[in-house]
Amino acid sequence: MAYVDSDFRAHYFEMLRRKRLYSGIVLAIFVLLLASGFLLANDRNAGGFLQGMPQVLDFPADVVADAAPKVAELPAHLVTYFPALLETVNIAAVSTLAGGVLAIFVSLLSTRGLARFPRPIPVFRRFMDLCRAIPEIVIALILIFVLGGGPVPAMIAIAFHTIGALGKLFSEVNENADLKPVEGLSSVGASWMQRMWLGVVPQVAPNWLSYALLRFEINVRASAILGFVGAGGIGYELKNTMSWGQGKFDEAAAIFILLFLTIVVFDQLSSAVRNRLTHGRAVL
Amino acid sequence: MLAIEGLTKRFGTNTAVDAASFTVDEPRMIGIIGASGAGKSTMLRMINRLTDATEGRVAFEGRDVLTLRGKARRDWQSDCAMIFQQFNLVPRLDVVSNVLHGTLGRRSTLATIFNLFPREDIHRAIDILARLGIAEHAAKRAEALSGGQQQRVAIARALMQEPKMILADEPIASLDPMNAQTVMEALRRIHEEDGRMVIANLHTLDTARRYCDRVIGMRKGRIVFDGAPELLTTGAARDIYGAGADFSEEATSTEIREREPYAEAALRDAEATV
Amino acid sequence: MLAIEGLTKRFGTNTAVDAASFTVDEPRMIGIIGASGAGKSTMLRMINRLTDATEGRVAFEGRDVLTLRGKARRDWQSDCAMIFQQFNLVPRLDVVSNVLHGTLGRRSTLATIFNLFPREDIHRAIDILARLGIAEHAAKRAEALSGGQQQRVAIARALMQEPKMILADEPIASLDPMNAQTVMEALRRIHEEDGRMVIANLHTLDTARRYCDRVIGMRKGRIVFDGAPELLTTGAARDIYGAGADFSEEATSTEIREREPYAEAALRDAEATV
Amino acid sequence: QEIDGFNIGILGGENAQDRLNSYQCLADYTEEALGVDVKLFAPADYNGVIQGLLGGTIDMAWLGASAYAATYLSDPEAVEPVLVKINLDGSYGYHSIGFARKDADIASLEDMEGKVFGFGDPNSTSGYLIPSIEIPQEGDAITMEPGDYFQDVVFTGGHEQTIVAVNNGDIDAGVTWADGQGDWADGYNSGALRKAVDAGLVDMNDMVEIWRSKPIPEGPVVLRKALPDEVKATMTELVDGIYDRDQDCAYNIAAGETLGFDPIDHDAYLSIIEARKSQSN
Amino acid sequence: MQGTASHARYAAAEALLSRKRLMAFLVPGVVLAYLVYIFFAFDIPGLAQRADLENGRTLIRDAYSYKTHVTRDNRSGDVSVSIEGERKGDYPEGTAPEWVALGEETVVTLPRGHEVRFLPGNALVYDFPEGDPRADIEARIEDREVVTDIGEALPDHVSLSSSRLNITTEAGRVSLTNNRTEVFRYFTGWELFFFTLDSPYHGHSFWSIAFGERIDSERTNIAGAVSDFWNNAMWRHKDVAWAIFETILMAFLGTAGAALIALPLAFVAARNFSRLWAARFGVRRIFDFVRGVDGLIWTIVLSRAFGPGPLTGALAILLTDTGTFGKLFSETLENVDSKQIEGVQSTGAKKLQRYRFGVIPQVIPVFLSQALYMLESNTRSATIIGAITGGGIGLLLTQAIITQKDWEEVTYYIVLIILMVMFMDSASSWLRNKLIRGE
Ligand SMILES: Nc1ncnc2c1ncn2[C@@H]1O[C@H](COP(=O)(O)OP(=O)(O)OP(=O)(O)O)[C@@H](O)[C@H]1O
Ligand SMILES: Nc1ncnc2c1ncn2[C@@H]1O[C@H](COP(=O)(O)OP(=O)(O)OP(=O)(O)O)[C@@H](O)[C@H]1O
Ligand SMILES: [Mg+2]
Ligand SMILES: [Mg+2]
Repeated sequence: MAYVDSDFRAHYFEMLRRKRLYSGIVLAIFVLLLASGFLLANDRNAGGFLQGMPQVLDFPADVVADAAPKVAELPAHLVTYFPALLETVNIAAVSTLAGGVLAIFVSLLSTRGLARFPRPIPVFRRFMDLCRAIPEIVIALILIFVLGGGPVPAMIAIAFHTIGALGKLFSEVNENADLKPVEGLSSVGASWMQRMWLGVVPQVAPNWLSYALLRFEINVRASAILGFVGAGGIGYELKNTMSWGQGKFDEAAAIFILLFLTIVVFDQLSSAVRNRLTHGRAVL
Repeated sequence: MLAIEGLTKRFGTNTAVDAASFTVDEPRMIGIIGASGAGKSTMLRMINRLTDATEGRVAFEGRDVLTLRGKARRDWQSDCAMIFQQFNLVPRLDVVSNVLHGTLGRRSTLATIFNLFPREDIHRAIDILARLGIAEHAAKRAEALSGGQQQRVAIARALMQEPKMILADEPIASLDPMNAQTVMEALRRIHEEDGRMVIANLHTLDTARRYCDRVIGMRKGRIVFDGAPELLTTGAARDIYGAGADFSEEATSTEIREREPYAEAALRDAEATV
Repeated sequence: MLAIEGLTKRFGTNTAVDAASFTVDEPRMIGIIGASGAGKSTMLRMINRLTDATEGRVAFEGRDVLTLRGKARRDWQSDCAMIFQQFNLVPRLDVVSNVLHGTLGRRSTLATIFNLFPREDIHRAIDILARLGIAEHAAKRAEALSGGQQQRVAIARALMQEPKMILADEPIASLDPMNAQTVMEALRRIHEEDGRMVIANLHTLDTARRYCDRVIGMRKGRIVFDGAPELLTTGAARDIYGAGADFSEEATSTEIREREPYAEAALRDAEATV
Repeated sequence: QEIDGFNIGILGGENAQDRLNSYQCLADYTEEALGVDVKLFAPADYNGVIQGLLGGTIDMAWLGASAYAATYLSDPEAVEPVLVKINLDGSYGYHSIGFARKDADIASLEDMEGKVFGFGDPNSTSGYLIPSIEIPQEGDAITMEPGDYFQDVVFTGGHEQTIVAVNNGDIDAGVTWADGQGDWADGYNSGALRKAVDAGLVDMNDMVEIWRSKPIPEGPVVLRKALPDEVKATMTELVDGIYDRDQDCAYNIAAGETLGFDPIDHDAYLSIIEARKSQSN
Repeated sequence: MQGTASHARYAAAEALLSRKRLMAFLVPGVVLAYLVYIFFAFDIPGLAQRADLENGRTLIRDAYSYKTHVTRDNRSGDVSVSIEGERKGDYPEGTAPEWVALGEETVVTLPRGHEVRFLPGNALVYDFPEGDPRADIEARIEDREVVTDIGEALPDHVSLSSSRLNITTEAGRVSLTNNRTEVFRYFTGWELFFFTLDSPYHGHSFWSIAFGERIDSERTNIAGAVSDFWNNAMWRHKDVAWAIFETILMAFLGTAGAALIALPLAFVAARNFSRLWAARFGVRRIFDFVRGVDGLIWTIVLSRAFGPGPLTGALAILLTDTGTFGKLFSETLENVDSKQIEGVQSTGAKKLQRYRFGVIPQVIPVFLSQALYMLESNTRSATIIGAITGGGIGLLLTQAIITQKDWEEVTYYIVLIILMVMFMDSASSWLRNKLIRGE
């Protein structure tokens, strides 16, 4: 037993050396990329990082200075802009709903073992990749051109992106679904819809719901942003008041407060529900 | 009533079931035994049409099972219930719903999706559960039940289909002996009381001997034994399991008696070292 | 060398260990047995100072263990190695690194943070692994090993500490019988060859009998038995496990011999029904 | 006092890249004159340039009058106007033009009752500030409150978007800028309409003019006040003389025919600043 | 078995199923009601009427075709030909493609037998082919007014006022004003994508450039072609490449910076690592705040301090992501496996060593994978942020869309953006596999 094959030692030291080397190289590359990237960006920017740092708070200070004396009008502004906020939330909700439902189908059709037709699985997967890769703003801008401004282009754009984003997450969930119940249902002569609805959905629905809530939260933000390019909602109002600048910062502040509260509320709400879904009793 | 002829399944170059043939003339309780990989599961899955056969014929009361398509195939599946080793229930759904799934083949997709099961089906489901002694768990989720109870739910689902035949793929392999007994007895009782044919894959000789009227032995995809349980001598078992002369029946038993010599050896070792 | 006096741990109103006292005069291999929740783990964790005791005293070679703070406490932990049921290794790190963690208490923080372990430590780690028969896995990740191998890595980590005492909390509970034997034998050998004290929580009587010089039985936090394994009669075991007259030793055994009567009963029943 | 770089901000109107290309000649001259690195920035809207000027990261820009007023109101010490573009007839004003589609049967603001009216960018003088003040003065009933006289009042985001939106019928009428000289059919001599016509975006036969503002002073070229005096002088001189030096470059910078630039000061914009104040809360 | 017991069971089972049935109808019912509300709130019925399919058609046509302008300056009488009417697409003075015959009388041949002739005296003739029911059109400028031979009733393809004539047919478009006579002819493809007209390589095949004789005596073919392609003034490949790079740069700097900042803060925010309730609460609220304010708004806020440019965009991403990472990381930390830490602790390890060996090895792969996932998603955010202020490909894209004329460029940018995001997606999952699976 005292005899130790020196190969094991040599082998281990060799591995140790290689690992240190690799992690050293990876670290060096990362630091190099970060540093050179920063310097480059700093150089291409109008203002440098160091000169800018002391002024970071200037803009918020301006906003506060303008809004503070008019704080009495704040509640009125909140009321004025509430419908716009509602529109933003509606855009997010509809697009999450529509995108989510389509994502369910696409994800089922692109999961091995569940797909109705096994052959076109790669087609559906590429389709999801494509949906994910196109930024919402691109679709929204084009649709605004064709359909005119308003909430519908934003809704379609976000829904389209949602199909891709949720479709991918859903199919990951589906892949982990237990196929035994599905087989059990096959053996009684159930159709594809029945197998999916009764065999798969009960297993995966809590996870789907949890991801959909997360997406909803992201979509609220996305729909606010699309307002910046003319897709309606609170983002549009925010952009107009923000760019007016001095004189309308009180309205900007009101809108900002609305938007921020909404995002925080939905964030907290969705993480509370998700926690319940994953840890506690499920709803289905 | 069931005639199987030259049933064959090939996965690539591997022949899982190799020209299996047998006929059953009246409802019987049949046990299929064989080593792991012998092709038992594949055979049952082909009969139920969960897996497509490569070659051969399965005829049941004049129906040419293997050529059925679409609705006809689903009708056949609803006549030919299947019970699985892992129960294959929907774990998050309640027990009654799982049992009601037995009627899916007969009901419209839309109605079932909205949970519209006829009242009499629900009553019948409860009756079946009561018959199997688990009616009090009707409202629980399937996953909340013990293995033996879950398997009985699976049997209830099978009965709900009002099948002409029940296929059971190692129904007691994941159960402890106590539950295994309950489940095998339930199957036997169904066979006797309802007169339904039961074909069960079993992995232990003693279970097959105890509960079946007829035993089919498979080895490497072929049927190598077919006869009454009494004919299943140690020699026959050796053929089925492909074991040498050192084969002892206990090797296939669920009782893990073989660990004893080992433990004793360990004790001796330990004493030697101390 | 080890003296425990009135050691008590209360979690809220629940007393996990209740005034436990015993002394050990020379390096021994001691088994602690008891039903689940008896307080075995809590006791070992208090000795290692992973958990703080509520009351009592632990003295080891004159050190008042429970009052140690900071560096002294860490030194004690490094003298008193611990082995866990779930191995508690770092699964993503390689085996040698895991073993080297045994030296953390002695080496400077800075060096170890950058993974700089002395070369001779590495050699010693590999020697220990070789002694436990797993040197060939030295470069693998811990998670890539089987349970028994992982537990031996944990033992290697313990040995790396050069401890005066090894505490093992159900070291074989998550292992299959084959691996369990290897691990218990390794512990026994370490005890014998190196003369280190070993205290092991065990959940089966036979293992305790086979490997230990002395057995301590706990029940509801109290020590209810303390003596040589030979004194551990069925009556004593009944006291420890709080079982009634129907207690049979097999209930705690890993060998599933008790299933036999049961299977026979089933057979009788089955014959009756058929 | 030394500077280590000079940043020029350019406002919207074209493809970002086209804008950068149009100003490249000015950047080259500046580099030559100042001997430092010159960078061009083309943010997406007025606000980007205004923030740059206020924060001191942009040194020079050609602002609209309203954008200058916004900058001034935020920080009077940030920038000073130095030059203004001169039209072909020597004036330095232009107009906000209200227009609609001919086939929509809208000939004047009276016909706009209950219709949708569109502004451009809130920081634009002709696209928002002036019309939002002058249009309500055209009739007692007219206000800019959405849903009051007009069915809705929207911001399209910019001059180009307004023209396209009117042409598409998304909105019934909008305002944009033009010098008001030359032919309507050409979209006048210079301005957003002319650019749209040149680009083939609209056919002026389809459009009618429904309103025209009083002359609006052309926006100033501004320099950051904190710049060293000699830099300010050099740059003023450079831009002032650009028409004599390089007519093509002057055309590029001025977005159309011009006679070059003339000096101007803060007082020219007092009325605009007042107008802007009146529109603020 | 038929007794009260079984009746009670029937009732219970029926109640259970009718509850489920209710849910099965209630949930879709609520969703449907909501959708009906949205249908009217978003004025979907009015959408059909607002939608301008002509715009859609223009967009699609422009996406794969380009037009060439043949322009006569009516004051000087000079005729010029240029692609997309842009200066960089001009044919050199006096030259023209083969379908334009320059001369005293300029003849422009359009497809399908249509023809336009510029006559002296600021006049033009549009000739329809034989058999076309439409009458030929003659027009000219007299006293600064458009005069034509078209009668009172204007055909569909003509728009006319005293100052402007427009003819639009399937073959092309003609306009006549005081100042200009213009013909537009449409072609399929992205013209000048590789080389502009002033490049000697224009019109040469790939083969003849790569292997043929030297085209420009000054440079080798490959070097010359690459440089002319790279500096193509029409498509500006160089600037586009820089814009893409700038976008990725913003995403990379933002993500990496945020991960580095969030790492230590996450320990403060994690329940099992931070004793100080107040610190934990404070850090968490900061995370919520920077995350809740979107990157876009940060861009506006930061542009005061840093001005326009990629750094501002990167910092905006950094701020938002610090919040996101902080939340993700601290959740990961709260879920660490305590067995490993305990194992290390039982050897007498110090606190720092416990973190180093008990915590870091299990969380680093998770953090890394989260960061790489965000990198891909931030590439998209960087596009959007760039569109609003920062720069990069997003700015090019939105500006091209807003000016609504260069749809082929829009298409080009969209294709590039999709490729870029897909590339970042696969790059990040490749890295994930490399760094996490194999060491
Ligand atoms: N889907 C499949 N693809 C490829 N080979 C398969 C497949 N299913 C089964 N096989 C192969 O067919 C052979 C028979 O398998 P089968 O599952 O029918 O055996 P079995 O008798 O049921 O064994 P066990 O007792 O392990 O369940 C085996 O060699 C198996 O590997
Ligand atoms: N961290 C804790 N907090 C509260 N109660 C605890 C804690 N750890 C243990 N207990 C309680 O203390 C009692 C003794 O637990 P302990 O884990 O020591 O038992 P054990 O003999 O090791 O049992 P097992 O065989 O299940 O490991 C149990 O009642 C347990 O619930
Ligand atoms: Mg099988
Ligand atoms: Mg324990």
